[in-house]
Amino acid sequence: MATPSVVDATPVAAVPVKAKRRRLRFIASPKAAIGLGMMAFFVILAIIGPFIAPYDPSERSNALVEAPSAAHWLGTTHLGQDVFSQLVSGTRSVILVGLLAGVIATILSLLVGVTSGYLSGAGAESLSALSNVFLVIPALPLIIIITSILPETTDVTIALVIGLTSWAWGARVLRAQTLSLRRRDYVEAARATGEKTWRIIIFEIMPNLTAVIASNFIGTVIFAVTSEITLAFIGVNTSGDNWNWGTILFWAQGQQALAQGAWWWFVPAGLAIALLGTALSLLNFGIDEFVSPRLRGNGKSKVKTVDGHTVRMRVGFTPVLGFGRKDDTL
Amino acid sequence: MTASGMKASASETTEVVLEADGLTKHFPVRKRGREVFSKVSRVVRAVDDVSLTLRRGRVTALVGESGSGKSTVARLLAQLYDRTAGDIKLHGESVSVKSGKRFRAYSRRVQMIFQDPFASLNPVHTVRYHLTRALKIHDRAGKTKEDLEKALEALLTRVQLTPPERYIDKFPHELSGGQRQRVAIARALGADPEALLADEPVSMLDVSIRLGVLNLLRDLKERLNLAILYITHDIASARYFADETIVMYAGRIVEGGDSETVTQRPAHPYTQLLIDSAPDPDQIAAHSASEKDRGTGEPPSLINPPAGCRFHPRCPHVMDRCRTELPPRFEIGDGPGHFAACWLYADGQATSESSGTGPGSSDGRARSGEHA
Amino acid sequence: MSYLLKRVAFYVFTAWAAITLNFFIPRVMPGDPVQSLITRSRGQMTGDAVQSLYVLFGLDPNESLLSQYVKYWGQLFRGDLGLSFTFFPSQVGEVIGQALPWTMALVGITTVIGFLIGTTLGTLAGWRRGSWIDALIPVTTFLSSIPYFWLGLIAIALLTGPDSFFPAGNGYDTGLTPAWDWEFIGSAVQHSLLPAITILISSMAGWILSMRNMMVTVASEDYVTVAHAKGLPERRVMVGYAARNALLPNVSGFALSLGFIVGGTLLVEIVFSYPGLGFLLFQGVGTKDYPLLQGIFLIITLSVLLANFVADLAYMLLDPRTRREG
Amino acid sequence: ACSSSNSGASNTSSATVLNVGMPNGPQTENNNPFVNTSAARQSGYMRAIYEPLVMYNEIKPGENTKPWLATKWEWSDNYKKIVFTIRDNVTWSDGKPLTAEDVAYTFQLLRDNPGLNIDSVKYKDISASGNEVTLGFESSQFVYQKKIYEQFIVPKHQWSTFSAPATETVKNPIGSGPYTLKTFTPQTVTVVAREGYWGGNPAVKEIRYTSYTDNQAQTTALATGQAEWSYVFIPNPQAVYTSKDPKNYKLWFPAALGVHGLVINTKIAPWDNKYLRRAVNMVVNRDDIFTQGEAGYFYPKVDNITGIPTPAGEPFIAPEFKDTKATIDVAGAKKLLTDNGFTYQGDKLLDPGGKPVTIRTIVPSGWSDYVTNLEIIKDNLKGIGIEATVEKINQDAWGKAIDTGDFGGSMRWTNNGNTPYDIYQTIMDGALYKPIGTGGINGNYGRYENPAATAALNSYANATDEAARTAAMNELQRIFVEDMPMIITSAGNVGGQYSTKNWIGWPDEQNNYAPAQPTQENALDIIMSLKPAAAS
Amino acid sequence: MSDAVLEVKNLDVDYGLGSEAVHAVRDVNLVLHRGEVLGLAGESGSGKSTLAYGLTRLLPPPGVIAGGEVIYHAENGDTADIMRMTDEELREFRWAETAIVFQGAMNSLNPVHKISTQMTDVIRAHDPDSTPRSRLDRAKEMLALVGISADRLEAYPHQLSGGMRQRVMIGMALALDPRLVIMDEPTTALDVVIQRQILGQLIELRERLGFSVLFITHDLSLLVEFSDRIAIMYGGRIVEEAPAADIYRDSLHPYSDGLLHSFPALRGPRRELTGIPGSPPDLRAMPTGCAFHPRCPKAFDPCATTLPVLGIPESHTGQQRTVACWLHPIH
Ligand SMILES: Nc1ncnc2c1ncn2[C@@H]1O[C@H](COP(=O)(O)OP(=O)(O)OP(=O)(O)O)[C@@H](O)[C@H]1O
Ligand SMILES: Nc1ncnc2c1ncn2[C@@H]1O[C@H](COP(=O)(O)OP(=O)(O)OP(=O)(O)O)[C@@H](O)[C@H]1O
Ligand SMILES: [Mg+2]
Ligand SMILES: [Mg+2]
Repeated sequence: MATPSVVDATPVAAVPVKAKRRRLRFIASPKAAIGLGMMAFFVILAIIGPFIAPYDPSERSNALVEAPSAAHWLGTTHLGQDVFSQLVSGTRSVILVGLLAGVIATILSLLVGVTSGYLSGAGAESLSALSNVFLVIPALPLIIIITSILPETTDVTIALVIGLTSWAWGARVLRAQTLSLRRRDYVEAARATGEKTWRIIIFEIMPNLTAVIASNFIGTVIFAVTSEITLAFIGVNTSGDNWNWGTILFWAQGQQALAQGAWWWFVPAGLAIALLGTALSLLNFGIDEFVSPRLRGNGKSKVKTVDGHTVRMRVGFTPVLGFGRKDDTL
Repeated sequence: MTASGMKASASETTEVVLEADGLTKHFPVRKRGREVFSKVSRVVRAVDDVSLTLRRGRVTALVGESGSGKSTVARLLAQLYDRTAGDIKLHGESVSVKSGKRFRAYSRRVQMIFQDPFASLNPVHTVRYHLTRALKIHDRAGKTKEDLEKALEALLTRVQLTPPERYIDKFPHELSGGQRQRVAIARALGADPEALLADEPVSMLDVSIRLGVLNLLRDLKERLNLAILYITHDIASARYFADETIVMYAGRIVEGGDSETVTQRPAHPYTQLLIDSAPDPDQIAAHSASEKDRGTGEPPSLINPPAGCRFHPRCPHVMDRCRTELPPRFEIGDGPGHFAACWLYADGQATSESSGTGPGSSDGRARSGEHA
Repeated sequence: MSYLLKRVAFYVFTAWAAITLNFFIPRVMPGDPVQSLITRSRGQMTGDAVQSLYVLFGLDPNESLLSQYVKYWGQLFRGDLGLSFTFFPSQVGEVIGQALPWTMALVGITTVIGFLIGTTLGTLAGWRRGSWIDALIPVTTFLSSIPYFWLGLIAIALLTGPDSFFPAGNGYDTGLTPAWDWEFIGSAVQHSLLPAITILISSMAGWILSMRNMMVTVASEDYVTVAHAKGLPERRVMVGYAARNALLPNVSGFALSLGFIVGGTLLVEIVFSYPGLGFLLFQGVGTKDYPLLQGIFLIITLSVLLANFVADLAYMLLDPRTRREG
Repeated sequence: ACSSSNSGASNTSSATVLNVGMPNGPQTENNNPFVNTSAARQSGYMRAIYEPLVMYNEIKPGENTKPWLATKWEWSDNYKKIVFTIRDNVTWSDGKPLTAEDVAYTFQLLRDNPGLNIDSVKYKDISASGNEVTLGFESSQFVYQKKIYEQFIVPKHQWSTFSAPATETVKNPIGSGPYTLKTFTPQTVTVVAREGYWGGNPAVKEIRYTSYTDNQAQTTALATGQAEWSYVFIPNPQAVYTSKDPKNYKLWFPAALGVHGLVINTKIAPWDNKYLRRAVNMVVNRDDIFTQGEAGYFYPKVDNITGIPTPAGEPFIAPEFKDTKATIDVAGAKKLLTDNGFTYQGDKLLDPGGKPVTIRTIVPSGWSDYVTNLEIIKDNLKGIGIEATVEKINQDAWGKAIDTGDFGGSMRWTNNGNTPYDIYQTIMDGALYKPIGTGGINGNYGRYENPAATAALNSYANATDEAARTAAMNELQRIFVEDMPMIITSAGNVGGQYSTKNWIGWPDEQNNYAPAQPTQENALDIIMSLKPAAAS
Repeated sequence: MSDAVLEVKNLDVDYGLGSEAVHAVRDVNLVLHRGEVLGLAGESGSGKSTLAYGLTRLLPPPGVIAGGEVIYHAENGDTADIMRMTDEELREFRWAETAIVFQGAMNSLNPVHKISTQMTDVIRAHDPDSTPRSRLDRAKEMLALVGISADRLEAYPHQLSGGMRQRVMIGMALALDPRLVIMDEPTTALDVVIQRQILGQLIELRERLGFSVLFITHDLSLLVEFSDRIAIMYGGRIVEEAPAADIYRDSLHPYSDGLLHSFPALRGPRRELTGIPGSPPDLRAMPTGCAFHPRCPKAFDPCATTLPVLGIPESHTGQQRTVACWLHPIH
C-alpha cells in the first residue's frame, strides 16, 4: 500500500507543467504569435522611429516628388521631404494615440458598463442611458467637431477626444455581459461571503470579462488609429511638426499624389495602417483563444487517422483514428 | 435511531440560532403582450409563509419537489434576496440587511453553500484566493503570512482536502465536482459561522463522494456546534443525516418533524407521494404494478397557485374543504414536533394530544389505498 | 412600470438627451458661420461683407443659449429645421431630403448586403472551423483595417479613367436628371458600384468575425449536438439550429451599426464625391452650419433609435425567451 | 432622353454644349443671385442669367470697361453721383421689357436690405427717369467703382413680389441674360440659350454647371475632359492636367489687384522694428513660393517692392519703384540688420536688446499652399538667423487669433479692388486699427499704426482730381516700402482652366479681354465670345 | 447472440491527441440485447457519458475515437460498424435506429424553435415522403405517450418545466421507433416524483415497443430498480457487469461493493454506510495495474502491477456476469 504516494506525486508534479503551458498557450497560436511580432515591431518603431529616420521628416530639399531611390527609399514629397522618414517618425504618434485612446475608452467603458450592469437603481440607469446617448451620436463627426473646437491639437488631446467619445459601444457590450454575470452564483457567493461591492466588481466580475475587455480594447485602438488618421487626412489635425501617417496622406492627397503618379507618397502609409490593424486583429485572435476555453482548439482542427487520412474535428461527427481490434490492450 | 431520538429531546433545550417567521418571497414576472396595459402585476409566489428554526448543533433537512422554493428559502435566510414579507431573526433579533457593514456582520454568522458547485466558484480564481478572501473578510487571516498559511491549511484539512498543498493552488476547473463542493464548504466555514445553509451540497456527486461530504457536515455540526440547513432531493440522505426534516410543496411547508418520523411515517399526502416515489432497490417487486394509481399531474403554477391547499389538484384524498381553505399546521402526535398542513388531520387536532390514532390511521389509509 | 412603457420612456429620454446635446455641441464651437465663410473663400470676399452676412443669417449675438434652445424645440415640433447657412437660404429639410436618399441607397444597402454576406461567410467559417474559409478571416481583417478613404482613392486611381467602366465620382452621370427611368437608375447603380465595393470590403470582416465566433460558441451547445444526433441534414443543422441562434447578438450589433451609416462612411462619400448625407455633414462642420448639423444629427439620432427599436422587436421575434434583465 | 443627345453632342461634330465645373459639392436649388451661398453664385450660372450694367475687366489696366446693360455712365467730379443710361430693347426672359425702373429697383433693394448688400456700398438717393438712372452716394466711390458697374439687375415685377428677398430661393429666375434655367439637380445645373436676347444668339446653346465634391474630383474631371472650364487649385498641373492634352488644356491665372503675403504683427517686439521687416522682405524666396506653394501658377508672383501685382497694377506704381524688384539678398539683409542695432551670436540673430529673434507664425492646418509658403519662409529666415515656428491650427482658432492679434506672423490675403487702394487699406488703415486682444476688425491685422498712411489712404479715396490721387498713391507706396508692414509674396488671381477642344475664343495672355474665372461677372462676356472649335 | 442490438468491442475514446490525450474510455466491451435496459453506473468522471457519446460518434472536439468497433445489428440481420460509417450513413442511422437523450434536457432543446418544429423536423429528415399533417399527428401521438397534452406542441421550450422538457426529449427519442435509446442521467435535477413518472412511462413503453435502453445514472437505487443488467465503470473501464439483482445482492468487484455501501436506504433499518476511501484517479496519470488498487481495501500483489481483464469469474460459472478483478480470476 505504498502506492498512494504515486497518486499524490503525479498531480503535484503536474502543477508547474500546467502553469507553463498556460503562459505559452498565447504564443502557441500562430496567428497570435505573428500579431505579437508585428505589434512589437510597431511599438519599437514608435520608440526609436524618430531617431533612426534618415532625414528630418519636415526638412525640405530640392528633390521634389521623386520616385524611390537609394537616397530616398520611399521617394520625396512636393517639398522634397523624405517620405520614408515621415513614415518612420509618424509611427510614434499613431501608436501613442491608438494606445492612449484605447486605454481611456476601455477604462471608461469598464467604469460605466460594469457599474451600470452590476448596480441597480437610478444611478445605474442613468449611466446606461448616458452610454446610449453617446452611442446615438455619431462618433467620427463628433470627434471632428470637438477637435475643431480645440484651438490646438496635440497627440494627447486627440487621444483624449477619441477616448472620451468612443467608449459607449464597449460600455454597452460590457453592461450586457455584466448583466448576465451579476446573478451568477459565484458573484452571489462572494457577496454572501461578505465581499465589498467594489471588490466584487473588480475582482469577481472583471476578470471574467477579460475576453470582452481585450477585444474591446483592440477594437478601440483600431478605431482610434483610423480616426486619428482620418482626422489628419481631412485636415482637422495636421498640427505642428508632428508627423503621423494621416498627415502624410493629407499632404499626398492635397497634392493629388496618385493623380501625379507619386504612388510612393500615398501607398506606404495606407499599407502601414492596414498592417497595424492586422497585427491588432491577429492579437485579438490570440486573446480570444486564450481567454475563452470554447475557442481553444489546441491549435489543431485536423487529425490524422492511423491509415493516413486527415479528418476534420467537428461537432456531431467524432473522428475515428483507428479501427478494429488491437492485439495489445495495454 | 437511538442517537437521533436523543438529539430530538435535546432539541428543545438547544439554542435557536436562526429563525424564519412567515417568510414570503414573490418574484415579479414581466408582462406579456396584451397584459402590458392592465394594472395587475403578476408574481411568482416562490415562497409563501414559511416558518422554520435552526438550532445549534442540529441539522434541519429541507426536501420537496423541484421548484418548490427551497433554494429561495436559503437565499432569503442568507439575506441575498429582499423578502416580500415575514421576518428573519438571528438569536431572536429581527434582521434585515441588504449590503454594507451590517450585511457583512450578518454574513459572518450565517453562511451559505450554493446549490451548484460548478457555478459558485469563480473560474478565474484559485482555491487559495477563494479561501483567503473568506478568511480576510472576517479577520481570521491572522497577522502574518504564516498565520494565513496555517489557517488555509486548517480549512482544507477540515474538509478533507488533504494534503492541502495539492489543492491550494488549483483553479476550480482543475477540481472534480466533489472537490469543488468541499472548497465551497471550506469557504463557508472560513467565516466561522453559527449557521450554515447548505443547498443541495451533494446533488451532483456519485454516492461514494456524496457520503464523504455528508459525513463531513455531520462531523462539523457535532464538533463546531453548527446549525445547519440541509436542502436535498435525496430523502434517504435526509433520514440519515438530518435531525429534523421539513417538506415543501409549491412554496409552502406542508410537513415537518423529526427526520425518522417524517421519512418513515409521512403524514401529508405529498410527503407520502414523495417517499413512495423514492427508488428502493429492496422493494423492486412491491412497486411496478401500481404506478398508475399514484397521484400524478403537473406541479402547480406558482404564478396562479391553486386556491386552498396547493396540493389539492393532485391529492388522492382531496376533500371539498381542500379546494377553498388553506390548511394550517396540525400537530401530529407520533413524533417530536411532527406536524402537517393538511385538512386530513383537522379532526385529529382536537384529540392529537390524547392519542396518535387519528393521524396514524389516516396515514395507514393513505398508504393502503395506494397499494391496494 | 411595465416593460414596454419603460422602453418607450427610455427611447424618449435618449432622444431628448441626444437632441439637446446636438443643440449645444455646435454652439460651443468657436468661430461663427460668417467668419468661417470668409476664411473659406480666401480673398473672394472682402471684409465689408461681414456685416451684411450677420444680418443675412439673422445671427443675434445677444440672444441667450437658453432662449435659442426653447426656440429650437418650438421649431422642431413644427417640423421646421431652419435655414441652412451653407446653402443659405435653403431649408435644412430640403437640403437633407436631397442627400438622404443617396446615403440610404448606397450606404444603407451596402451595410445590409455587407451584413448578409459577412454573416453568411461567418456562418460557414464557424461551421467549418479550420477549413479554407477560416483562412479568409485574416485576409478580411487586413482589408477592414484599411481606412475607407485610402481604399477608395486607390480604387479610383487604379480602376477609373476616361475609358473605364467605373466612374470616378458623383452619384450619376452629370448630364442626367434624376427620374425613375432605366437610364438614370443604370447610371446611378454604375456610379455606386465602386463606393459600394469599398464599403463592403471594409465592413464585412467585422460581421464575419463576430458571426464566426458566435457559431463556434453555439456549435458546442447541446442542442446542436442533439440536432446532429437526430440525423438532420447538415444544412438544416447549420442554418436552423446553429446559425439561427448565433445570429441573435449580431442582430443587435447590426441595429447599432445602422447608426454608423452616416458617420462611419462619411469618408467614402467624400472620396467618391457622392452626394450623400455624410458629405453634407462634413460640409456642415466646415462651415459651422448649426441648423444643418442639427438636422443631420437629428436624422441620425432618430434613425438609430428606430433601428434599435426594430432590433428590439426583431430580437423578441427571433428569441422567444423573454429576456430577463436584472 | 435629353441626356443621351447631350452627352453625344459634346464629343462629336460641332459642339453646342459647354461643361463648366466648380469644386463646391452638391448644391441645393437656390437661385438667389444676391446671396453668396446660393448655388447660382457658387456654380456661376447666375452670370448667364443676370447681367451687369458694365463689364469691368480687372486685369486690363487702361481700357477696362465695356458697356453692357448700360450704354453710357457718367460720374460727378467728387464721385458721389453717377448717371447710367440704360440700353433699349432689352427684354427679360419672360418677355417683359427691361426698364430703368428695374435698375433703380435693384439698387433700392440693396439699399433697403443690408443683408443683400454684400459690398456695403453706401447708396443714398436712387431715381429713374426715362432710360436714365441716377444713384447718389454718401461718400466718394472712386475706389469702389467696380462694385457699382458690376451690379447685376433683377426684374422689379418679380422681385417686388418677394416678401423676404434675402431668404428667397427664386425657384424660377427671370433674368435679362442670354440663358434660362432648364433643369436643376444637386449635381448639375443646366441653362439653355433663349430667344430674343439683345446681344444676339450665342454659339453655346447649353451650359452645364456641375458641382464636384472637391479639388481632386474637379481636377479629374478637367483631366478627362468632363469639365471644360473651371477654377480650381491643381498641384503640379503639368503632370495632372495639361499633359493629358497639351494642345487643348489650358490654364491662365492673371493677377488681380489683391495680394497674399506674410502679415507681421507689428506690435510685438522686435517685429515693431521696420529694419527687421525689411530684412525679412529681402530674404523671402518668392520663386520657391510660386513654384512649390502655388504650383507655379495659382497665385501669381508679386516681386515689385511695392507689393503691387503686375501687370494689373502697373499704372499705379510710383516711378521711383517702377523697376525695384524684391530680390533675395541675404548679405544685404544681414548688413541692414547689423547696421541697425541687431547683432549675431554665431548664426543666431539677436535684437538690439540682446534677445534672440524668433517669430511664431500660424496657419490653418488644412491650407496646404499657405503651409508650404510658411515652411519656405521659415527656411529663408533661418538664413539670417531668425528662428521661425509654423503652428498649424484649425481654421476657427486661426480666424480668432488673427482677429485678436494673437500671432507673430501669418499668411493672409488682402481685399481686392480696381486700384491698389484696397491692398494698402487692408494693410495700413489706421481707421481699422484695434489693439492686440481686441477682436472684430476688418483689416489691418498686423496692427500697423501710422497716421501718415491713414491720411494718404483717405486722401486717395476722396480726392477729386487725378493728381491728388497719384500723389497719395505714391505716398502710400513710399510708406509701405519704408515700413514693410507685410511681406507680400503673391497676387490674388482671377483665372481659370479651360479646354479648347470643343470651344475656342477663350481669353489668354494675348487676348486678355476678361479674367478667365467662370463664376465672375466677366464669364458672360467669355461665353458670348466662344465659338465651336470645329467651326474655326 | 442473435438478439444483440449493439456490440461494443474494445472501444477506446480519448480527449485530445498524442501525449496530451486523456484516455477517458479504455477497451470497453459491451453487448446490448433486444428489449433490455442496461444500466451504467460509476464514479463521476469515470467515462460514462464519454462512452455513450463515443459509441454514437457524437463526442464534441477534442474527443476522438482511438480505436474499437461498435457493431449495430439491424432488424433484417445486417450488421454495420458505426465507426466506419460515412457522415451520410451516420445521419441516416441516427435517431431512426439509435436515439439519445442527453444529460441536460434543459439544453437539449433549441430555445428558439417550437416543440412542434423540433419534433417534426426529425421525422421529415428521415421520412421525406411524409406529409406535414402526418408528421404533426405523429408528434401529438408521441407527446400523448409521455403524458403531455397536444396543445403544448406550439410552446417554446422555456415555457415548459424541466420535467416536461425531459419528457419531450423522451417522446422525441421514440418518435421514429428506434431500436436503441441511450439516456444519460435524464433525471438528476428532478425530484423523485417526476423522476418516477418519467421512468415508469419509459419502462412501460419499452415493454410495448421493444426497444433497448442504455441508462446512465449515479442513482444506484434507481438503477437497481429499473434496469435488467448493470455495468459499473471505474477509471474509463468497465469493472463489473451483471444482472441488476445480482449486483445489488452480491457484487464481486470491491468498487461496486463500495458504491452499494455508500447510499443510504430510505426504508427499513438504518444501515452502516462505509463509502470508499481515497479519491478518484487522475485520468492523466492512471495508476499502473488495476486503477482502483490504491483505494481498494482488498488489494494484493498483482493488483498494483497487472491490469485485470474483464471476464466471467471462475466462481460464478454459467452466470451472465463478468468482472475485472484479481480477486475473481476468470476462466
Ligand atoms: N429570480 C427569480 N425570478 C423569478 N422566479 C424565480 C427566481 N428564482 C426562482 N424563481 C422561481 O421560484 C421557484 C422556486 O425556485 P427555487 O430555486 O427556490 O426552487 P428549488 O426548490 O430550489 O428547486 P430545485 O430543487 O430545482 O433547486 C421556481 O418556480 C423558480 O422558477
Ligand atoms: N474536453 C475534455 N478534455 C479533457 N478531459 C475531458 C474532457 N471532457 C471530459 N474529460 C474527462 O473525461 C472523463 C470522463 O468524462 P465523462 O463526462 O464521460 O464522465 P461521466 O462518467 O459521464 O461523469 P458524470 O457522472 O460526472 O457525468 C472525466 O474525467 C473528464 O475529466
Ligand atoms: Mg434549488
Ligand atoms: Mg456524464
